[in-house]
Amino acid sequence: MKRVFAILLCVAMMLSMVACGGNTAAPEADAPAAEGDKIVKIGVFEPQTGDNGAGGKQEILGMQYAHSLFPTVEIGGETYNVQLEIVDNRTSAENGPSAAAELINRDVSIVLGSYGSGVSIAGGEVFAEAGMPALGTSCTNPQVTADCEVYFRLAFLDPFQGTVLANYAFNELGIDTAYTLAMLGSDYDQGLVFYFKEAFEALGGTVISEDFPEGTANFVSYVTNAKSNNAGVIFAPVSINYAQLIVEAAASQGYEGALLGSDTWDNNKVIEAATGTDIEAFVTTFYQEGGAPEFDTGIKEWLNANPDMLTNNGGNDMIAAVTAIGYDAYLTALEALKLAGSTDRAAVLEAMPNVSFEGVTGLIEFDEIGDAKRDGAFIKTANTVDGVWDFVKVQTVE
Amino acid sequence: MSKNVLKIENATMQFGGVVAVDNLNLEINQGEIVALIGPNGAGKTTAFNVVTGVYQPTNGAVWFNGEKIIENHPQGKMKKLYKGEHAGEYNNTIAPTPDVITKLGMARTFQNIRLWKSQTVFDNVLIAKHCRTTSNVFSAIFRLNRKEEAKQRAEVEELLKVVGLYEERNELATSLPYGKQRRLEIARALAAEPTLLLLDEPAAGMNPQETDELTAFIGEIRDKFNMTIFLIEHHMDLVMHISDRIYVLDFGKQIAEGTPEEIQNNQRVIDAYLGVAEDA
Amino acid sequence: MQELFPYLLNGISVGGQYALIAIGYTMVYGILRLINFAHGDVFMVAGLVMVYTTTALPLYISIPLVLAATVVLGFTIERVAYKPLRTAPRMSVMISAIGVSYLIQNLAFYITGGVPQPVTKPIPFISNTVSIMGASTKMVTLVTPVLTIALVIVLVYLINHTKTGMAMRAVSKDFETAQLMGIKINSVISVTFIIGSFLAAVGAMLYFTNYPSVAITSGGMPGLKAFVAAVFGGIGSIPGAVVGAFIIGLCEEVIKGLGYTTFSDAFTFALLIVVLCVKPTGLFGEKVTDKV
Amino acid sequence: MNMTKKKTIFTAAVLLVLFAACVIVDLTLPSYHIAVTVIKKATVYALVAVSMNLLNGFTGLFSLGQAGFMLLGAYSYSVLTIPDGKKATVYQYFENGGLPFSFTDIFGGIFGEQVGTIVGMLIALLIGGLLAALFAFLIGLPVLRLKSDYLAIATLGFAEILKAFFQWNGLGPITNGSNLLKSYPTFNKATPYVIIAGLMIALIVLLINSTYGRAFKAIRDDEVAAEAMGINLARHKRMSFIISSFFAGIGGGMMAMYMGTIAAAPFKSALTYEILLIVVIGGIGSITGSVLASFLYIFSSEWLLRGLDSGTFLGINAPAVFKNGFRMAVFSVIIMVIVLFFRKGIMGDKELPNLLDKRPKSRKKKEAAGK
Repeated sequence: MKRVFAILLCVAMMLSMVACGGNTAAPEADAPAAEGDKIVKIGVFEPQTGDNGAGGKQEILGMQYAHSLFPTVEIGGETYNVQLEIVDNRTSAENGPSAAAELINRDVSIVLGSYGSGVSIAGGEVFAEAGMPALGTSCTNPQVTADCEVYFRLAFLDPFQGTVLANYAFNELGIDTAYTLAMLGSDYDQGLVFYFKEAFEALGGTVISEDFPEGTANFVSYVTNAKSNNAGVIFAPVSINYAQLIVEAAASQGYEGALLGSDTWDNNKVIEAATGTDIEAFVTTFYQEGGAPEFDTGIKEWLNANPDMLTNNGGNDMIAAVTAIGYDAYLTALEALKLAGSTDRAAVLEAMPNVSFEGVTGLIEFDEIGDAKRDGAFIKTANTVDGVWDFVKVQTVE
Repeated sequence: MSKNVLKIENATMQFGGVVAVDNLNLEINQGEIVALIGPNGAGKTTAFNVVTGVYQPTNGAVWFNGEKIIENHPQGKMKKLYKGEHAGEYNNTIAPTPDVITKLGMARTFQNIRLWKSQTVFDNVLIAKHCRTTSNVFSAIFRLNRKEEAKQRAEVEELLKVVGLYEERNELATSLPYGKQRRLEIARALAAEPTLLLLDEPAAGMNPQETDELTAFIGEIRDKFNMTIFLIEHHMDLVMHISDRIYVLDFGKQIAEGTPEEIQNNQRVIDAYLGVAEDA
Repeated sequence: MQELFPYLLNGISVGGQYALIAIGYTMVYGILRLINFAHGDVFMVAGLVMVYTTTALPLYISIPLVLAATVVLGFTIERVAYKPLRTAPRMSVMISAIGVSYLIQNLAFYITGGVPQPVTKPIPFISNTVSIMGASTKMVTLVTPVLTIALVIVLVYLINHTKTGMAMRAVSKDFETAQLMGIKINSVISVTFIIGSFLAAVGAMLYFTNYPSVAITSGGMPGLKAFVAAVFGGIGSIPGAVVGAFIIGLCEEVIKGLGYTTFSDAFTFALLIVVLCVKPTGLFGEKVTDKV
Repeated sequence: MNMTKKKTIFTAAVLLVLFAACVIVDLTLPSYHIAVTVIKKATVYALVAVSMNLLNGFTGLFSLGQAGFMLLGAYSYSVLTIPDGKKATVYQYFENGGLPFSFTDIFGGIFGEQVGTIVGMLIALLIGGLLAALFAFLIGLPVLRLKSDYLAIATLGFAEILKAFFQWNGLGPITNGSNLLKSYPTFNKATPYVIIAGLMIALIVLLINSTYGRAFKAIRDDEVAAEAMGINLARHKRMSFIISSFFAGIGGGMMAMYMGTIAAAPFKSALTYEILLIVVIGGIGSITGSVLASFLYIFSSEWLLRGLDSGTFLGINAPAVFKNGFRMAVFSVIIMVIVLFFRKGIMGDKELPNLLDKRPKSRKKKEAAGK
């Protein structure tokens, strides 16, 4: 019995290999043969699980909402139905390549994502090999686009964001000692801290940096360290889960300085943790609710009409910046498809640099590296009474 | 004058406050078959374990082929607890692990058979040859040791023929009948090329016929390999039949020593085995 | 002293929570000689159940429900995954334990969708904030060590003065002989798992009161550290596990206080390796000799 | 034709067919095709699983440090091969980060760019393995004296400590701290992976069938008897540990090649567990089993069963059931069933040639009796 089983498995393995050999030709042969509506596939390369699962889901929401508004696109004079192909990259870099390969396997024309830079960089290698245009959403590490021909991006970059926050803390909050906290092993956290520190020290401030290991749940000691160093601000560009914990710890320890967060913090989970406490928190972000009223009301209605989507958004209809960026990403993809006049990914890739349109997060145009041209970031502060993020100002580097 | 192979000198083995072997002195000469007997719990297997390096004796020494291979004296906590004698006569510590002792030329069998269960009869014996291998791991991986390997395999085949297990060489060791497993264990010990063979109750669980066969087998081994044999046994027939000399242990103490005839007539031995009446 | 105080306070609290988990490890190890890798995940499940029940049900129902659910889980794991392997090699049982841990995490992942579940309604009173000696903290920080020690005293009393307790001690001394003496091994083992899970549930409720969300990996690290605590204290010894847990909790926080935050986890494991190599029996453990 | 000859021919034929299949896949499919990805990842896992099996299955040492040794291999490989020109971008947060030399450049200068790169890559892989072996030697000195489960937990802890060190900014100029290492050379095609892993596995098979391999098995079966038969336990355990770690290090280097970018984070205990479970599925003590299980596991988790996670599977559309995590949940149930009811796994302790063995006689007799 076992022997038969083993042999069967061997055969199955070989067959599957042979089968996939035949597969490649199939889609191209099938595509024109399909009657009626033509389909163009847009790949979504986002984490739905892992540390960035919550953020990734919110970003997908924006794309799904956009898709519900614009389910078709005119390409080369023909109407195509758009189909979203969502693949979970599980937040982690080691799953990036296979998730990327899966998207290419599904023969998408362009890829959107991801939330988180590490996984984007890992996926980028595969996209580059396949010549697949990819549009980074809220991945902010310069390396995503720097070495990668096919990667474009909507978000601002870490050097920009770190500098903005450092300027804000030093100039606006008038603080000269900052404490930074980053997760060990997270390139996103570490990168932002690096640029923050660089900018803050250039301004003449002092920075104390500490790391915490993955899975840390108790941040009381870290907050105490910040207090004992007389740091006027804690800069913790960490993922949503840890941001919540840090807010709680700071509140319970009666930390009197300000908390500074990056784009990840712009999330209803974080504001929930802060509500009812007397902490002071500032974040940078891509989008401010109220910036595009039509979009705001539209997506809120849509969220409230879809209980599943509402759950994915964390249970309420507050709009996260990443959702707005997801929305813009989808529209950018449609623009690129229109410009390309073809579903062929090489054509789309060629068309990408020429995209220019007004999205909800601002004007979208790419520079020669492939990054969106952005010169300002929204700064928001936590309104701990009403449980919302209040707009403070638009901060530029200067 | 025959050569002295094994000498146990004032060996005491104490576990906490319990003295399992108490001041044992014993000598075995080249070519002899010596038996160690005694009632259950007399400390026979413990004595074996001391000789083969499984336990470190609390006090005493063991000599093998004229060389002191094991020595110890009460140390640490045992200093206070020690109940035996001759504590001051030893001041050195030599504590080799069992594999070192095997390489010196002593191989043993176990009271409850300890064959390598997933291996064939042939491999069980072949593995015992491993301690005589001179090639290193790299030459083994890259098969630069073919000559040695071939030689060892030939020797094992030869040995299996001698002990009568050649037919079963490709079967799993555990699939052999009980008596043959005992035989295989002895063959395995022989493959390690010892000069002294230690057999721990080789006839345990055997019927009279099997015991007779084993008795003959042990005799054969001595003659064929010119082997010195030290054995623990409960079957008195076997012991009396093949032993040249016998040592008797009771409660860890040696109570008698001599030829089979002497032992058979020794009152202390009879008392130890049958128990002494309360008023005696 | 004033500066060190918040760290110490926090260390004792963390230590108490580790202690409640560590008891489960140490008791199971004492009897089955098995590292119950799934114990940390049982702890995590208790946290999840707490999150789900406290939002839907009043406290007087939800708390007993958390305890009951966790106990049932612990009991089931033993019956399904460990009992059939009683005669199997130790490695098989350990693999089974790792398999169970993997299974629980993946099921929890499936149910929660891989997103941490927020603690929306923490248990009142113990989540209140208090301020002592200038350091503000949650009530739970103060409650944990007291409750831990009270539970341990009750447990030790039970083990020393009840029939089941005696049976447990007998089984941990000598598994086979105890079986021959007519002790119902399986029920003793079940009781061990029930007690261990119960304490893990209590620990989870205290632990997650301090934190806003329960993630599926939340059980892993506390679980491993509690195990290290159990080894440090001498595996098989309940007071040892508790003392070990407090020491580890304190060390960890003090290390963070000294600024070596990068190595606070690594330190725990380094301590483990050192203890295992220098004194494998731990602080209070007994020496076990293998018979040849 | 006798049995041994038949077996050899059978084994060679199967291996040849598999290799040919892989080459065909490589020639016909683009390198980013999922089939190529699956083969690459599966070969890496297969090598690591076999190295773990050498330790856990053949020597009976229950070690959970595999992820740590892979980490060492992966980092040495990438640190040594990042071209000098790319160092500034990779080590963006560490000025003058990286080693002052790069194997790809050095050997590129000697043998010409293409050959030189490959030579540099292979040497870097080898060094990764050696570094892992060196660490295994050091950690083995204290740890290998421990009994089974203590050994497991100590090695697990060791892997965690290593991870913390590699993420530490103090080592940042070499390891790039918590940030990704990238831009090092990799193989795009699957065949090089198959060849390297195949050679390494072949070496392990040769070891297992040598006199040392037999000694390892003796230690696994009965330590006391092995020691009594003159096998130096400490020395052989250490040897097995070091050799296993060497191959895990090579596997880690290949993992780095496969992933294209690496960081310390993925090398956590979950990775070790995953590999361990693959070994169990394949059969503890069977090389063939480990390889087969790696392919099955990677093939189904990366490709076949992806539908379980994304709404539609086998044509059934049920997004409520087939949602995120369902695939892994199904997997873990299968694993538990194997652990509890099919403890021998797919292959037991049989190897590929054993598939030709006749069934044991007893069963035939039983069947006959049944008639």
